Amino acid sequence: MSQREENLGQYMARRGISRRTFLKFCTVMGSTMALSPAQAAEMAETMAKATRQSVIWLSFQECTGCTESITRSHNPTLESLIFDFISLDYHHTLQAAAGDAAEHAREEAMKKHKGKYVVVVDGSIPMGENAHYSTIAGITNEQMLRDTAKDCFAIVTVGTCAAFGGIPAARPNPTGAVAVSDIIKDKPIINVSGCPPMPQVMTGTLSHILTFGAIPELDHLGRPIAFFGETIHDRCYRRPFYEKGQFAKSFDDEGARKGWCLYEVGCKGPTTYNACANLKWNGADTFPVQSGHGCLGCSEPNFWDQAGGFYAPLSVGDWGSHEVLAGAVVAGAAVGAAAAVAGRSKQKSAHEEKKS
Amino acid sequence: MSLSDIPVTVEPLQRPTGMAHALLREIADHLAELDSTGTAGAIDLSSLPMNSADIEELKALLGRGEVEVGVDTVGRSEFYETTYTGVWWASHYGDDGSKLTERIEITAVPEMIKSHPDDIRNAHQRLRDALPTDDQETRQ
Amino acid sequence: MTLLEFARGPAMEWSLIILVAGVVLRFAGIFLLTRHKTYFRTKGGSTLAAGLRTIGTRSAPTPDLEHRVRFSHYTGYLWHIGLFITVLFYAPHILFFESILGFGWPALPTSVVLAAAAVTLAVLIALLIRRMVHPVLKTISGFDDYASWFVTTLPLVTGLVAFGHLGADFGWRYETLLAVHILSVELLFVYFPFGKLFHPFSIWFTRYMIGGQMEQRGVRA
Amino acid sequence: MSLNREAFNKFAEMAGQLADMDTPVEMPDDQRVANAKRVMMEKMDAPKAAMLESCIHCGMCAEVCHFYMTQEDGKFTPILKLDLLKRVYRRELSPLRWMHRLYTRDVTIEDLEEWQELVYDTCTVCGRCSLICPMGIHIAAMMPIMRNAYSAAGMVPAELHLMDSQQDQGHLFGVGKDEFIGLIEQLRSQGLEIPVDKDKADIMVLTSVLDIMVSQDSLIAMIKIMNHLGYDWTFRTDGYECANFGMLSGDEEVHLKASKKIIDAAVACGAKKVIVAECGHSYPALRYEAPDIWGHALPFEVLATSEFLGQEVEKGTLKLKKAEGVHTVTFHDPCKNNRWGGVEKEPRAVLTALGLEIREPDSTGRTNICCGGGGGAFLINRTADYRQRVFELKRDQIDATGSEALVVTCGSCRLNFEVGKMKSNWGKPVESLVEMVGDNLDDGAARSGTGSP
Amino acid sequence: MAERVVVDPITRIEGHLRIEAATDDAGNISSAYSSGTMVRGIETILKGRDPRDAWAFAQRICGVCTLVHGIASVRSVEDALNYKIPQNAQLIRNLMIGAQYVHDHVMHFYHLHALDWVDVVSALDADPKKTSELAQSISDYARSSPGYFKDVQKRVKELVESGQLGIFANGYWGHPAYKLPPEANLMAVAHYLDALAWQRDVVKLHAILGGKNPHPNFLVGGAPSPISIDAGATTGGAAGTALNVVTLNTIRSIIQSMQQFVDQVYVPDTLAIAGFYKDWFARGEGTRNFMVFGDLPEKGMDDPDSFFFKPGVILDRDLSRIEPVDLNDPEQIKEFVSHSWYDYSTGKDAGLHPYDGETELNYSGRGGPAPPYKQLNVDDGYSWLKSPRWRGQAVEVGPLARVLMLYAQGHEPTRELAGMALKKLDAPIEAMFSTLGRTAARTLESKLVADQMMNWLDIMVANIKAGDLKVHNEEMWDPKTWPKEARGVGYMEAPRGALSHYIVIKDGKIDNYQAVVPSTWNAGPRDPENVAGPYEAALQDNHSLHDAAQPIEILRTIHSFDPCIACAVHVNDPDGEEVVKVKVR
Repeated sequence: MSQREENLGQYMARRGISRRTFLKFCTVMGSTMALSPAQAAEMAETMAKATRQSVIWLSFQECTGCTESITRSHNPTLESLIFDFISLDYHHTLQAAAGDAAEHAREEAMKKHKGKYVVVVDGSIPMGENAHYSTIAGITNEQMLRDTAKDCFAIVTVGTCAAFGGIPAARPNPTGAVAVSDIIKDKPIINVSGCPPMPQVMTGTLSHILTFGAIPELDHLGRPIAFFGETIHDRCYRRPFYEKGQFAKSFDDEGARKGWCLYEVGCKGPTTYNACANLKWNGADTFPVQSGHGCLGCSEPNFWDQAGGFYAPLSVGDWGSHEVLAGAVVAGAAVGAAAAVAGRSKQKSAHEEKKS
Repeated sequence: MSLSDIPVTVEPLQRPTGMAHALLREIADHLAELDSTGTAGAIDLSSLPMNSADIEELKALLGRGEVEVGVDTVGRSEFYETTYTGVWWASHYGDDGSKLTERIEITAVPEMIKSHPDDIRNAHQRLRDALPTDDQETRQ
Repeated sequence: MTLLEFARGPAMEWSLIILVAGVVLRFAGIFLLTRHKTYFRTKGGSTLAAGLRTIGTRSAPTPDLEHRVRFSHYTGYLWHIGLFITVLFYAPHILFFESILGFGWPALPTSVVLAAAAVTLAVLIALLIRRMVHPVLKTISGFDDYASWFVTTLPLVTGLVAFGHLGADFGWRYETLLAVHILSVELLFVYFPFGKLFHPFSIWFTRYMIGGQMEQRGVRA
Repeated sequence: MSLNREAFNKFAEMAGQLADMDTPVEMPDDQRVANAKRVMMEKMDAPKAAMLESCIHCGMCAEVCHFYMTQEDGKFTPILKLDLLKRVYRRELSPLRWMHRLYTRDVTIEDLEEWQELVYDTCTVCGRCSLICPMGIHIAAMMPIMRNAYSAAGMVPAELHLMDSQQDQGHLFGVGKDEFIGLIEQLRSQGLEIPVDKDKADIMVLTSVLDIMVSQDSLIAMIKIMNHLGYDWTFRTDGYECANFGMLSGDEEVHLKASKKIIDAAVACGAKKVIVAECGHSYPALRYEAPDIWGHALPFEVLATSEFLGQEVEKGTLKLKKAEGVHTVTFHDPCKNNRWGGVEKEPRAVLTALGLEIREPDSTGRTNICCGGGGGAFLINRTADYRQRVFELKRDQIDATGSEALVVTCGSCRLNFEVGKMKSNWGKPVESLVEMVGDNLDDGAARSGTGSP
Repeated sequence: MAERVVVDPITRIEGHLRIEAATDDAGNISSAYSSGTMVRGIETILKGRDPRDAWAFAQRICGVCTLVHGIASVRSVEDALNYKIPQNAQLIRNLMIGAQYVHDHVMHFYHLHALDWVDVVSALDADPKKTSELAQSISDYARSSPGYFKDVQKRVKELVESGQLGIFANGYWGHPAYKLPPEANLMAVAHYLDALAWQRDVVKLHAILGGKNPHPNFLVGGAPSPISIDAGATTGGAAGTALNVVTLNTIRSIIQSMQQFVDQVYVPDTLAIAGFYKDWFARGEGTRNFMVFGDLPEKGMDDPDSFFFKPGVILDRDLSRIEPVDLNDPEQIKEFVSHSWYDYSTGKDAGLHPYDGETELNYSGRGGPAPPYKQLNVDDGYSWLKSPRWRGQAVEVGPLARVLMLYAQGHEPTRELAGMALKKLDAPIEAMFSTLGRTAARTLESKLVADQMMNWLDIMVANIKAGDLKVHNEEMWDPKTWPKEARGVGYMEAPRGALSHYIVIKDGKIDNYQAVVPSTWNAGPRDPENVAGPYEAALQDNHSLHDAAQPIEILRTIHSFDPCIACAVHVNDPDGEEVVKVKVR
């Protein structure tokens, strides 16, 4: 099969797809990823020389929401991605093969693209003595991740579970779930967090690897800065109301209907780094805050365990209870009274000393 | 029962924010550079905080010139030259017809309209292949 | 546990405990001390009325003396009012109080609060400089004065920094800035009962008492 | 009537030698410190504690203190003068004492030495600082505790300590009961009718060492006034001296002892009213402080001279002629009478009755600036320069009113002004209120005295 | 016992499922074992949290049915607190559920199930022109020109020739069980791609009403999508929310697009493909029992008469009798762990009602083999799923149960539609009790629901017109208004079947939470009586494997249930203690 070695440019050319297609793809990607317009052409040239990127998608302790999300990608579409740009060689939810055949597909891809394939992971992983809480084909997720990651080029974690532990790792983490980065230390890991991540952010990140053959610039949590560089609040269309002090006080008051800021009903936009407010969801020109519910903060680590829950305003502390404060009052009064009583007796003895 | 029965007023247009006029300056700067050094420039409108009224205003300010080009590849892309020669309006649409991005390109010919040398080489090869096999002649 | 979680969780709880317990402790410790009896014939009217009146009248210097303390008087009010606006009328703060008190109140536009905070900060800085150079203030000021200034100003600075997302260039993220802001407020809470910052609690009583004491001698305090 | 210049000069000379005549109290340093601290602790109570806890170090008290106003030295800040008290309170009684002990220095003998100047020399306990404090700290009310402590530590400035000892022995500046009787006899010889040591009298009148020595005219005026009013009054030789150096030095024992003489005398003659001579501190010393030290209410009413005169004028019992040769006056409120005693409108009623136009200075009445010599400071020689500066401040204020004369109703105010006048060649007459009244009694008017006040 | 066939992973499902099947010498499946191999413990995680937050956690049980657990969760809180929600909120939920049905069923059919019946490689041999004729003969769907099919074919060809088949790699292509002619295969592949594009538009409805999809937002007490009718609300500016006059119109057109796709593509394709696999109407019957909890109220959950799906149980195929269901009755609903990796304090064979349920993870102690393993220990525990039973009976839930219930209840449109379909396939109603019957029921149900949606939208628009904008009831939002203790059950008909969430609230916090989900009913292991659940029973019904190495037969039947395993695996821990016991070897 001589054609196996052909690069993406040749593959596309053979399909009658012109280099214009690359250019367009790169132009549009450039816009999504906030690259400078001049980089598009350069991207297109690089990309033409690449082979279709082999991608192995591993699903562990997950809910399949991340996969569902990527099927909603408008730009590029999933079908364009899997037909034109990547080779999705293993993906439970989408692949035709099952059982042993599926596992063979993974092994073949690993062998053939040794050192070049990208591993996408969704779901957290129960580690060590808890590993038996999730198995596939009789082997533990931890083992499968280690085996598959060994010869990869990079790992892209999609979803907050794979990136940071997510819901399985939420208190009290009954299955001892951990993030990919807790297990794999020797490979570049790109965290595409979100519950689920935005489709464009997943496809955009994959496209970046595809077009530049390199890891995009990452923030301190390993997330691509192009998508996670700003908070929801920074780009929220309701931000002007925040500035004006106009807040919805409940979910269905006048303020809510007028689109006022949802800070007071618990929006976590100010501390959540994600692209929802500028890319918008599902091609519907909206995102959670716009639809009326506060941001849950789903692209941040530990968002499941954040203080006060989803409806406590961000500025409200998780400060215990009134009972605790009442206890503090009692304790304070007791100590203060004791101090005063001791002080009085001191004064009294001073007085008597004087008399004597 | 239809939606038009709902007793509300819909104001379809937003007010322009003045962004369009600001952009004209930037376009003029790019044009000057194109004129003097031949360097092409581009402005990505989707990444700017422009509302629909701003876009309409900018379109009106630039006008529509002589050339119009459509490109069909993974959805349609449309280019037209504005009344200012060298200033092109480019709109890219996706497979599903949704607008992906909108740009202003300041160049003699937008890159996407030009044929890529690889494509030309490929076309040449394909045409050669398609020609009736007159061995002696084509082999040179 | 992230810094923000720490700030909003245990740090908040403990600082509130220290604040509340500290204030009550100091209050009880002071007011349960002895009281000396007065035997002289009193002269003025009701000491209760005079005490209550003094709480109000001491809010401004007595007119004859006002010109001597005008600067302190106005700057004092300026930054206190600025701080109150910032603390009490910024929507996120109101929510914090609501979580403790169980009720809230309307907020002011962020721009107003921002302006108030900026003015407050400017005045506080001016007052710090004055404290360091003024013959009286530099003489009588000690650790508590500078510490109190610091713990009061710090939340203002950290709040403004967090608000403006300043520090992004150094890789400081908003939640870190927010956490630092909350921690700085908690520092204020913790320090509050122990230094001169306690005065908002005692001022009402001391004013009341001087009013009564002077009234007993027929003098308007 | 006016000041006896000769006597005044003699008095000034005597005052200058007081320090040399004093026998300092011998005591080990740690005993001094212990005594001082003991007194500070003993005197502390909840209101004072609350006040000491409340200072925000705003510095406003300094701005209204005449010593700071005239010298702009931060150490004269009133609240700072209480610092030792505050430290003792913090270390010993504050609810946070365990914390304060970590960083609050204990009071040392050096501290006591350093603060002596602040407690005696540069504080006349005038109470103006207490008026401005935005926190409501009654700074001046705590100053006496400092003096009590110094007294217990045997660290009262020599001049005051000497006077304290003299008061204890029953004479001041060598003026005792005998000298008083001598003066009475002399005045009687001049034809004055003077009731002395009556067994029964409605009103007992006090005099002061200053009147006896320097301003006999004041004493004469008072006698004339009392006679003019026709009340049943008397001097008592077992209780005539109103000046109380025990209060000024901080020696409560002496304070009470001196006050007890008066109390006993008044009780003996059944006086309903005791009139304190024109001597500022004597008024609160007897009226307010003595009962608190004694622990009993006084069985009589105590009135300052100006207060008594004003009341009589207002009652219409005291008829006065229009004063001659002077039309406009400025009245200087003694802090001890006004800020510490609530006497404000009475002297002004008297001046009005004298047909005088009162020209008030910038800050007057309740907020009047002290003469600079109150609280015993007048006698402390090393403060002369401080006092002079305050005098100049006062002088400029009074000059600004454009009045023809200054009227005072306190001996030490009067002497302080006189000293200042001398030093700076100020020409404005300084008049005594009681003397002005004595000079302008309307003898034409029917005696309305009914024999009882 | 000749052979143990193991299929792990079962792909094209949600979650992690393993099937082990014992075959006899003839290759017939004699006994089958279904095992969920992944556990997360979401119910344990939910304990102690704010009940108002629960939906977000519960929703993450599954990203495919993405909204069903959110809705069941908010309903459980509302049921516990007797918290009434506005009608508009009810209708918004119905619209979201409806869109979920159609979206989920279509995606299941094309993207998860179709490849069991459609040979992608065979599509390369199709004649595009003939394909076009075929397509036009069954539907008037617009995209059916020869050129269109040629394009699709070309695309697939390029993919195959590139040597990188991606998701199509290692499929059982060419397996004799594939019976469609190349043209039908090509048509199906084309529609595979069409459906992928179409579904993106459908989820816009969720995005408008819930902010995003997957995992749209919900709200206890109503819906988090205030209706903006202000001038300016529709201009995309700041003065409004996502739900306004313009987007109501968008929703209308989305519903139309759904109806159109179902009518023109989904239904005809199902019938066309089924026509080639009629033998699959004769195998894969499950337990003969079917259960529906009911859902899609026009008015409220307290008015079951206004439900589109009404509750009931059908026993032993008897459509003439409908047993009533009571979710709160401990006699009716019990969960067993005799073949699960859990311990009960009452012994492993006793059943417990969800309110009294307990869960103690005990993998090793209950027969879990140490990974890596080849085979499960089916005599003891072999799954993270429990085995729920209704009055001791294993029952099947899901589209088939619902369609049968509608049919049995005499729902006219259902009878008409089913009659049409069965007539076209020349099959009796009994044919529905089968693998393909299950798949067909899903298709029919999609049409019934899609047609119903416009009705709900019209009611909502009428409400808005009458000035009723209410979407959330504020009254009980504050936990201070709640009773000290409350418990309730939130139920719904998820696309995959009857779903119930049980919640116990104490002092404003979750004291106990558990979900009994459709796939537990269907995919659960054997009960103490060794009675198989629907998956296992269906596989044991007339299945023979042509090639044990390519067990496509197993996939067909398992996929007909549309497995959703993450949902089914759960931990509940009502005793308020951490009882997760981990024993290794």
